[in-house]
Amino acid sequence: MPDASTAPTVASESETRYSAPDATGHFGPYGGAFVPEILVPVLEELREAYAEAQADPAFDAEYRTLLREYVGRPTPLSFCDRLTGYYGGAKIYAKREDLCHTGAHKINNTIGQILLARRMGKTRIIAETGAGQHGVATATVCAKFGMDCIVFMGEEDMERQRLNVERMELMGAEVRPALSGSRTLKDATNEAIRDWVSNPDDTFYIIGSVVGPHPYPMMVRNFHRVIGDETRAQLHEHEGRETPDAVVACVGGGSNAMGIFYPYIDDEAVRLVGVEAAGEGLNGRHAATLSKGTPGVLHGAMSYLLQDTGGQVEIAHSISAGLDYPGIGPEHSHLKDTGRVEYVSATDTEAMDGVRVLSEQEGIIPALETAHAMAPMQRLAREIGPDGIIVFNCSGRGDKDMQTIAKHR
Amino acid sequence: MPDASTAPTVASESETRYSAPDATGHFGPYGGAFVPEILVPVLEELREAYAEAQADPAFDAEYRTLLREYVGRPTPLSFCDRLTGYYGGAKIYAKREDLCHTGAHKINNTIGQILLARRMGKTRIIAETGAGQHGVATATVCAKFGMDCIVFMGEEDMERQRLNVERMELMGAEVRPALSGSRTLKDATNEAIRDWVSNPDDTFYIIGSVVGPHPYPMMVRNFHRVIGDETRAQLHEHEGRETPDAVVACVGGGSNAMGIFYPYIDDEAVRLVGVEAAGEGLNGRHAATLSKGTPGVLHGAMSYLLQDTGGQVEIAHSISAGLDYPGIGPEHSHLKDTGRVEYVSATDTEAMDGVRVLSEQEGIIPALETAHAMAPMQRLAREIGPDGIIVFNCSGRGDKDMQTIAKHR
Amino acid sequence: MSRLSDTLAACRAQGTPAMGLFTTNGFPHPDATVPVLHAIDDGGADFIELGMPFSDPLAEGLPIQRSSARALSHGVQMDDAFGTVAAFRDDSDTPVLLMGYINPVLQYGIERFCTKAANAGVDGLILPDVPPEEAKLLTQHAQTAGLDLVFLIAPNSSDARIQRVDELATGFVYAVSVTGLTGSRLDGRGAVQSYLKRARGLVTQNPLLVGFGIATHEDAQELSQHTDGFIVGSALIKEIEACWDDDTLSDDERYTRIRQFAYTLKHGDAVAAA
Amino acid sequence: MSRLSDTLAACRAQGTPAMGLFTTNGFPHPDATVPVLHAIDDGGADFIELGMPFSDPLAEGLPIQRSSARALSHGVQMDDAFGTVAAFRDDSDTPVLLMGYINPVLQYGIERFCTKAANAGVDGLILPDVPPEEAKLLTQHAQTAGLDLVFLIAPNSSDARIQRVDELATGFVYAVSVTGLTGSRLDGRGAVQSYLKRARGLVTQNPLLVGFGIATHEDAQELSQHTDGFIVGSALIKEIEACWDDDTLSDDERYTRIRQFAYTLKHGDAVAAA
Ligand SMILES: Cc1ncc(COP(=O)(O)O)c(C=O)c1O
Ligand SMILES: Cc1ncc(COP(=O)(O)O)c(C=O)c1O
Repeated sequence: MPDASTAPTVASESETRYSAPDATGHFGPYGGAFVPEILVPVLEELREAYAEAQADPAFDAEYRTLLREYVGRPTPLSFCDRLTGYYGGAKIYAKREDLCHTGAHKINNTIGQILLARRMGKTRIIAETGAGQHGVATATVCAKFGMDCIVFMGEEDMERQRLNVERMELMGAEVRPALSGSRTLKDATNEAIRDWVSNPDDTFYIIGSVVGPHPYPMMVRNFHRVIGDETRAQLHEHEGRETPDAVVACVGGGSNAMGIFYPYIDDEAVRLVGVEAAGEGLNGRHAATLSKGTPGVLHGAMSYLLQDTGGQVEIAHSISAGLDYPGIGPEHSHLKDTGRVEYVSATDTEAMDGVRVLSEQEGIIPALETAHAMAPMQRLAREIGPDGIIVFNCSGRGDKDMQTIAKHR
Repeated sequence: MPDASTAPTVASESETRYSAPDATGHFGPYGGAFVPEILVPVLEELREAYAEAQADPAFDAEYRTLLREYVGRPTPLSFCDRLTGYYGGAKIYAKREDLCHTGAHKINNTIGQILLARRMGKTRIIAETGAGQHGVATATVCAKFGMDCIVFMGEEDMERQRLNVERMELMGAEVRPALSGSRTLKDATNEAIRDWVSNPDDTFYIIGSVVGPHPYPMMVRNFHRVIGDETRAQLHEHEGRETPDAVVACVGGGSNAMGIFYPYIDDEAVRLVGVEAAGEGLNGRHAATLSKGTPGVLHGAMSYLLQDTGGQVEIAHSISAGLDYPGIGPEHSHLKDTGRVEYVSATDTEAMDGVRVLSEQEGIIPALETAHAMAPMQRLAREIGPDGIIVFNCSGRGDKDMQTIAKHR
Repeated sequence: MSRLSDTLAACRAQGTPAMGLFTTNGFPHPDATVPVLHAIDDGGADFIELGMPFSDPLAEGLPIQRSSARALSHGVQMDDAFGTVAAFRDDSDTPVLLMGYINPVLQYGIERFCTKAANAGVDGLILPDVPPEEAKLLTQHAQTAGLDLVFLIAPNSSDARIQRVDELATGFVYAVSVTGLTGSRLDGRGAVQSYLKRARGLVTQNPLLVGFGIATHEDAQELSQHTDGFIVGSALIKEIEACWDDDTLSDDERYTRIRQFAYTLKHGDAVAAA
Repeated sequence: MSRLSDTLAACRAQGTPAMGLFTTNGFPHPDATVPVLHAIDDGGADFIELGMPFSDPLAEGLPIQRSSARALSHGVQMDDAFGTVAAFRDDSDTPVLLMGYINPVLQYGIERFCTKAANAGVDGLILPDVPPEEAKLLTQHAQTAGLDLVFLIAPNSSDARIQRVDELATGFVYAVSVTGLTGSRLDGRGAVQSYLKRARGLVTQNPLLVGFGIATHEDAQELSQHTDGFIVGSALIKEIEACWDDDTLSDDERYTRIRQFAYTLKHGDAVAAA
């Protein structure tokens, strides 16, 4: 069992560029591929196909064309003048992933993966979804590419997120209820993996965050790094410098955070801040995996995990369905242990405050997930001061959450 | 009373560029400013301020910066390969206004008008809204600019579109129920005008379509022409030509249609096709103002109008709240009479078909308004043939309509 | 000189402000409109504005909106307005203006409308959503039919504009007292007076009457200091509503109350029992 | 040579396929597990796989998922598995392997887990979510404790991979019969046979056993043609479920039926009455 105290320390800044994961998909002690034997050759095939695709300029070109002409990239980097005034410190910019087609960053990844699926000759796509955002992003690219699509979704979540179920079905996807366990995202993921184990030949599993067995955490991160790459270029246009003083993002599985952090990871002067969901508080029901979890294996990778002392996975809680997951991407576990990223948490109440502030000050109604990223903003803005710059990843829009927001307002 | 048979014919193509409206805001016999005396000087002030702003490069620069950095322009021009195959004729492109911040083209205009309001020293913004899209777009820019915002909305619509009410309130706007008449958009507009008459000094009325008294139809069109201007440039990139064979847009008040038509209006080889809402059918309850209405005056302008023989305004019906309006922008009346634009209509059922087709073929769930634009697509695609190109204005996304769509699916 | 002009000139000659009273055709009920006109005529109206109901009366406050909706609910049509005026004309020479929005007039046909109105005994027109800039639709036909065409000015009208309106208007110039709707509360009196005084100096071709928000004899007296008279609408509409909504009153009692209301507006005290 | 290896060697020597039977610790109830183990032991199991329940058993079909959930609902812990094996060991030398997911093992501490398991009388481990690539966590500790470490192969495993698994595995190599979950229906027999025949040729260091989807004696016989034995899990779990869900049965009747079930799996006919 990995032990935080023996984890490798961050590479000496003078020399080494960050290069995780290693060839076997480990980020320090985390990651790997803890999967049934049936999936071992399937993952091997995927790793090879992905490596080939990465080396093929035509793949990159098609991916980028779709991002530009279909998804709507580059998304803007919006200067938030009123928010800056409100917090009274550093200049605050929002990276506007909420403007992506389907309303969140998730589609950067589903575009990448479906191109890979097509390249590998797969015709049947499966995915897991919690709130439905990744399910919608997957159903979307399946419609666009004319592929069969089955989305696993906890029965409980299907009821809570009825409209996203309708959206997926409207685009021709089958939404299959996960009836096992807690009937939420964790169980939907189990069902997706079970389906994959049963249909390894024709099926491509589009995972929705930087989780799962190698190569997913690396691959999903790479498909999202466009967020951070664009941010660098856009910040340079605005401010004449590519690096802000801090980058803030919410962390569920951790894909939007890795997408914006990764291109800054070697810039050690840039503070990277991840915000987990503290739900009703760290001593109540929550989803703060890094703050309160311990290393373990779920869904194919070693990472921090919310679990009981017997190693049974615990049920997470967050007002935000997209953060309501007891696991986290292994790279985040690594970055926590190395100290490269600061992880903090935000309660449901703080997230609702974040929704209100961003709505009232900037006319941007964020997703509940995104709203968590506002929690440390005042402290950071003041610590960094008016000469500094903070960028936060506005990972999605709040339309999907209006019912929840209205109930808690 | 204007009479279609005596309307001016289209200018001879060799000579004259389209130049409507004239200095008094008339598009042929339509338009003008049929308003209470109190509003005459207010509109005069607005016309002058707008003319000055138009001549001021700083105004244009700020407007364009906001469109780029806040709204997310340019919106993509997406080639719809599967839709093209589905209809089996001309190549079809979608101009992706659905990717604008707040989910529809409406915000192009509210950005322009709020800049004008600020320039004029106004501090209190009013707007009317039907489905809530324009209300949301107005509340958004008011939050962004820190202005007071009152949105009038029919009491009936407030119930039907509860989530949009929540969105506006979340951004700090007051949504005031219009209790008079049919308690829908028409009456909300009456209430907004009444408020304006009562508060002409400090209040700026942000009208949501190419309707209302001069200079609104012209001004709103101009704030939306960016849609067509971008389309020209983007189509040139894709196809080496700026002009498609046809441009299709839905028409409620007519702003998204004017935005994409206007930059093509002198290219007489480009067919411009506007699609009105035929509701339950042209012999039932509908909102097909140009097909079934007669010229009249509502909300300050002469234009086609749904009315009874006594000149009382009739209640429109469409499955799409944003097209559910008995009037239409005066420029459309003019373009109908001159024959420059072909106007057709689509029933509620055809709109639902449009939602399905676009969702299944392209992974784009359109707004119900937008979906009307799909109705003539098969006929046009075949008439124009595989060597030709059609662009349709994908004016908004369908998230706001999921409840209605789910009910009718 | 028109009958309306003659009447206003006569008031001026007597040194009393002319009183115009507004009610809506078909309100509170089609059968009641002619008797109501007689009641206000008997109560002392120097001229009458008869409202043509419209579905979307955008310059009106709630009372006149309600009266319009109530009239429309009875299926009132444009021809009924002509019928009302013609019936009234059988027994009275008091000038009557038709007031309303342009759209029903457009649908009726402007020329036909003007002819029929004149034939019915109508003296003039007030169309609050037709400012001078849009009036070319009407002017010729109104003139041909011998109808006065009243235009409005407002507190925010410039001097030049007031002069322009005065040139175009016939019958009188209608000074809207407040920047607001019919039935609005009057603004601070000082501002209203200085505006009316300014208008008085600029309106030279026509009598100048003030309206909007006048609810009492005292309001009327005060606002008539710088004008040739005043117009009351919403206050009368509310009185009619109150009478007809009160089931304990007989129709005779209602008409008496309306006559009394008009008299009191004009004279400040109650009329001697009829 | 371990007890497990000895047992499998003995079966081979007798020319009968070895039968491994799987059930879950704490299922159907913690008190029933040891008697169930004896029943299957008596029924003819050559070795036993005892499942350690886990909240998220992602390679399992519904029956084993249900058994796992049922066990967890009774609050079963890791130490209970050691207790079960120790109690079983009091009366039987039949080899027992613990089967389960890595996470509860990790939480328990791998070294501690191996030591305690060995002390309780456990013979080996099967951890289906730990493929050879991730096994370095375990191998040293298992070896030190004297526990066999079984690895799996599947129809889509390459020849090279099967050889590699064979090199790493101790006890036996577990050939998953189908690309699917435990309890899956068996694929077309031809495909399964040619895969097992291929595996037979590649697995040279260890006995080769087949599992997943075997529900009857006939299945077992057929799939054992090219292997040293077979493993049955879901079918037994379903039988246990059926017995314990039937309120009309006494516990004695239940254990008898389970023993009978095991016997029939192995021999194809019913055991003579006990
Ligand atoms: C808008 C948004 N942000 C963030 C997340 C959390 O996922 P991740 O941590 O992978 O970015 C989600 C998940 O649904 C989401 O929809
Ligand atoms: C997406 C969308 N398209 C079209 C319309 C119709 O308005 P217009 O005809 O002014 O474009 C609306 C109005 O709400 C809308 O929301």
